Amino acid sequence: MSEKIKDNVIESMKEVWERTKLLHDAPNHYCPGCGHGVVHRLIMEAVEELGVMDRTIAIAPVGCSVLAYNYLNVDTQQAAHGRATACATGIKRVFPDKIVFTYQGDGDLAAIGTGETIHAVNRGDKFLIVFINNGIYGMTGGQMAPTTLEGAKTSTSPDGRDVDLMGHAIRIAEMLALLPGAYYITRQAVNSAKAVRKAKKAIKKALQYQIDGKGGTCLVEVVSNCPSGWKMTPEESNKYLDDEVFDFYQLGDIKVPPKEEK
Amino acid sequence: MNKKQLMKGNEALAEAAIRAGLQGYFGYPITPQSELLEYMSRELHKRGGAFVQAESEIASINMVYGAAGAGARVMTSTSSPGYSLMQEGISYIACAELPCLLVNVVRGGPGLGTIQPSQGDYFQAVKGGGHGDYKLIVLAPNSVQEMADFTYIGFDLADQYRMPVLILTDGALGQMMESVVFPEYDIEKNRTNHSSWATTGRVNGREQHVITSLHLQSEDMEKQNQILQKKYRKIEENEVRFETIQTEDADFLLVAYGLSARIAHKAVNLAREEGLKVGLLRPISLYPFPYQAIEDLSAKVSGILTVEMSAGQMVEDVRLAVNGKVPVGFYGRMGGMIPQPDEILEEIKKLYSPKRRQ
Amino acid sequence: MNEEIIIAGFGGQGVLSMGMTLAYAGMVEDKEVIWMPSYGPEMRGGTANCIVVVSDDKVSSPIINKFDTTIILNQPSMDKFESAVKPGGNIVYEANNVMNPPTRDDAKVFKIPAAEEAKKLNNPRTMNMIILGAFLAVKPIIEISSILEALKKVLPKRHHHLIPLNEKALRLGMELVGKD
Amino acid sequence: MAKIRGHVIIKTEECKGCDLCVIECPQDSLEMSKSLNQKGYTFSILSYDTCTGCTNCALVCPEAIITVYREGKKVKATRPISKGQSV
Repeated sequence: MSEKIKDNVIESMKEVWERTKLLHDAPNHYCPGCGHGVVHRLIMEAVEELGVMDRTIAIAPVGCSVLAYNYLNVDTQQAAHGRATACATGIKRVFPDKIVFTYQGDGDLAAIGTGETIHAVNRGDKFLIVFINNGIYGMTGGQMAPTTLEGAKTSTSPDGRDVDLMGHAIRIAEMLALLPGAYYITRQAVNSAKAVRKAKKAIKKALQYQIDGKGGTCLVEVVSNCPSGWKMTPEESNKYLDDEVFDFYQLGDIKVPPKEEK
Repeated sequence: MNKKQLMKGNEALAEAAIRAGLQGYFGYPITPQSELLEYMSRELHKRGGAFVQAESEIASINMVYGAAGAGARVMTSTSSPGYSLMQEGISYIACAELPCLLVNVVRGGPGLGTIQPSQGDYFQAVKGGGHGDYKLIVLAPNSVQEMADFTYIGFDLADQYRMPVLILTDGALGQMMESVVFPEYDIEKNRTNHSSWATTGRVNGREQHVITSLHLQSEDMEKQNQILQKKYRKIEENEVRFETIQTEDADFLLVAYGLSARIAHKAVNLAREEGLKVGLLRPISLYPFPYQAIEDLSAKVSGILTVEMSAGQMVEDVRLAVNGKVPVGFYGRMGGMIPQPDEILEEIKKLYSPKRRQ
Repeated sequence: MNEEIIIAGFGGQGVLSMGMTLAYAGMVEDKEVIWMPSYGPEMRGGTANCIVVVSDDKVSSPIINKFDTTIILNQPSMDKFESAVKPGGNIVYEANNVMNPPTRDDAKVFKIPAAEEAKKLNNPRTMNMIILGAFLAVKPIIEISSILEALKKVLPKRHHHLIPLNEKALRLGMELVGKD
Repeated sequence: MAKIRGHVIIKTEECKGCDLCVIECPQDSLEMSKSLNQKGYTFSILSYDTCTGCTNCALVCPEAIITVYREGKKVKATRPISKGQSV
């Protein structure tokens, strides 16, 4: 199909999907097929659609998404490893009208930052935690994470995760759902168009709760892939999610807000 | 309104911070600074600020990072082991150039140590403390009044230079009561508007603001370091603070800061009663350190004695200032023990020589 | 005038609040004051002490190891602080709680049966005020009226009705000096 | 087969060749190139005129480099269509 034909075709059509303006016009540095790019996009779409760019503050973690502010075109603070939720608490407590979300991987949120995560949620601090769970330390080269599945091979569990030696995979979302401060906790994925649509809805819903000042912390976990770390093609990694990972990390809402008063 | 009150040092500091327009306090209990946290928990909400008792000192300092990054006037306070825990966060704050006030009510260490007063955190306070090349402005009060006064000054300096300011005090000053008068302070006039760089949301669609300490390109990281170093040179030029007591005719000099300076002052009085012409120089800003003032005085005295509640930390800076011109002795107690005036007098007598250099 | 005092006893005897009352009263009279508590685990049921300095001039060191007056409310404190009184200074101690009287012959010693007298007032907690009264008889550095003013600061509002009782205790303490 | 006609434009120079859009396309309209872009990746291209503009490719694209067009009435956009956007 030549360029000429394209132009003719488009003239008679409407644009139904384009890149949100709240993503910087720059290519990201993530590996081919990595879910980070999709989740970045979904959050920015939600912020744009909700019209809260002028009061949104993102908190970037340490990990692959440490440079998230190069892609997310909103005010951003880059937090110390594991401390994104503490940072968010600081902002949200002094400036309750700001819309604050943290963007954290499993190493950041579920290992070094477990304490900060639990206590932020336990205080019910009213911000959104976007938790990217791909069961591995991507940035440092594919080491075992707390969320790594039993038997999974990583560079620090070369023979597969032995739970007797290395502990068990941790279901952070279920754990946090036990806390009264948790308002909305859901587990989503982005490995198919259908999943992406659902994930987008969840993120938007969580941000809407925050805009409405609803009580508590929201957490959207996105069970994602790491083709490089898992040593798979993007296609294989997405299939692996369907075949293996979602058995352990079951998708869906884990805690939903109590029925809203009429 | 500004009447004399009898207050604990910790409480005076807390009250001063609130009067200086504090918007957020984040802290964790540790003796001997807990009164500060407790005072904030009672007062700050009532007076328009946010108070959070964090789950750790690590969380506290990162809450400070977040709120300071969003442009708020914020602080935390702790004591030695807690201050060690905060070092990573302070390094981030220094690099990201965020204004905030830190308070370390020092206790005896190392390790869990003791809850009694100490000055064993001097190195950590003035040489950086965490990783990388950075400094904090460090102010050392020696009375309850100064605990309050330096809080106002600390916030203003933090805003002016966009950096953390540390009030380095100790358990005794935190716990003891003295009279204090809170000065008039115009919050609106003194609090800086940080909207040109703070993360507030992209108001009116303005350009994105980013708070980060990450510069992956070495060239960029060096550039950021140069910015910091330039700032530190400016501070060294403009913000040196010290006090001299009876140095005009002194032929022997004591150098001490904080609580030790109060004790050394008494030792000066005792020495003078015995006819020994002893003076005292008290560094008030520990960074920037009054190198020049000490160097100038060292040209006139026959010897110097540094007194600290440590194994000898500030004495290294005194020696740098003196640069071998006169002998610099040291007397210190450690681990929560406090030097007594008569002990200091004994040390003075060992080193004293009436020959005044001219 | 420059009076350096240590008050020592065990937790619950009102050691810290006695010192604080004295310090407040000094401030009422526009004197320079310092109140320095011992703090930490010993506060919670063990021995407690505080240093109070009341002076016409600015006080240099709050850290002091020789005192003009030591006020002693139990035996361990006597063992520890008897030697801390300056030659010519005063030792004021509570008779019931101290088994072994001080042996210093270069200091003036005042034995006050405050605990016994407090019982007579039907309020054992007034013991510290009886002792304070005794001290003020020995060293009249502060007016009673200033002490009463200070009590308004030191006592929580719900206990302000006890101020007359405290005054009674103070005056009783003053009368006890020199009676033993 | 397709009742609604659609079209996509892919910024091929920013494509990393992850192949996910090709897999996700229900109409098999996309395929990977044989040649490489300047970054050294194969890139996805619209090769068959079967596109319905369903946006699946754009939704799974981690690079957000696919713009989707559609004709017909049943337009259900994931976000408001921007005005004055030149192609």
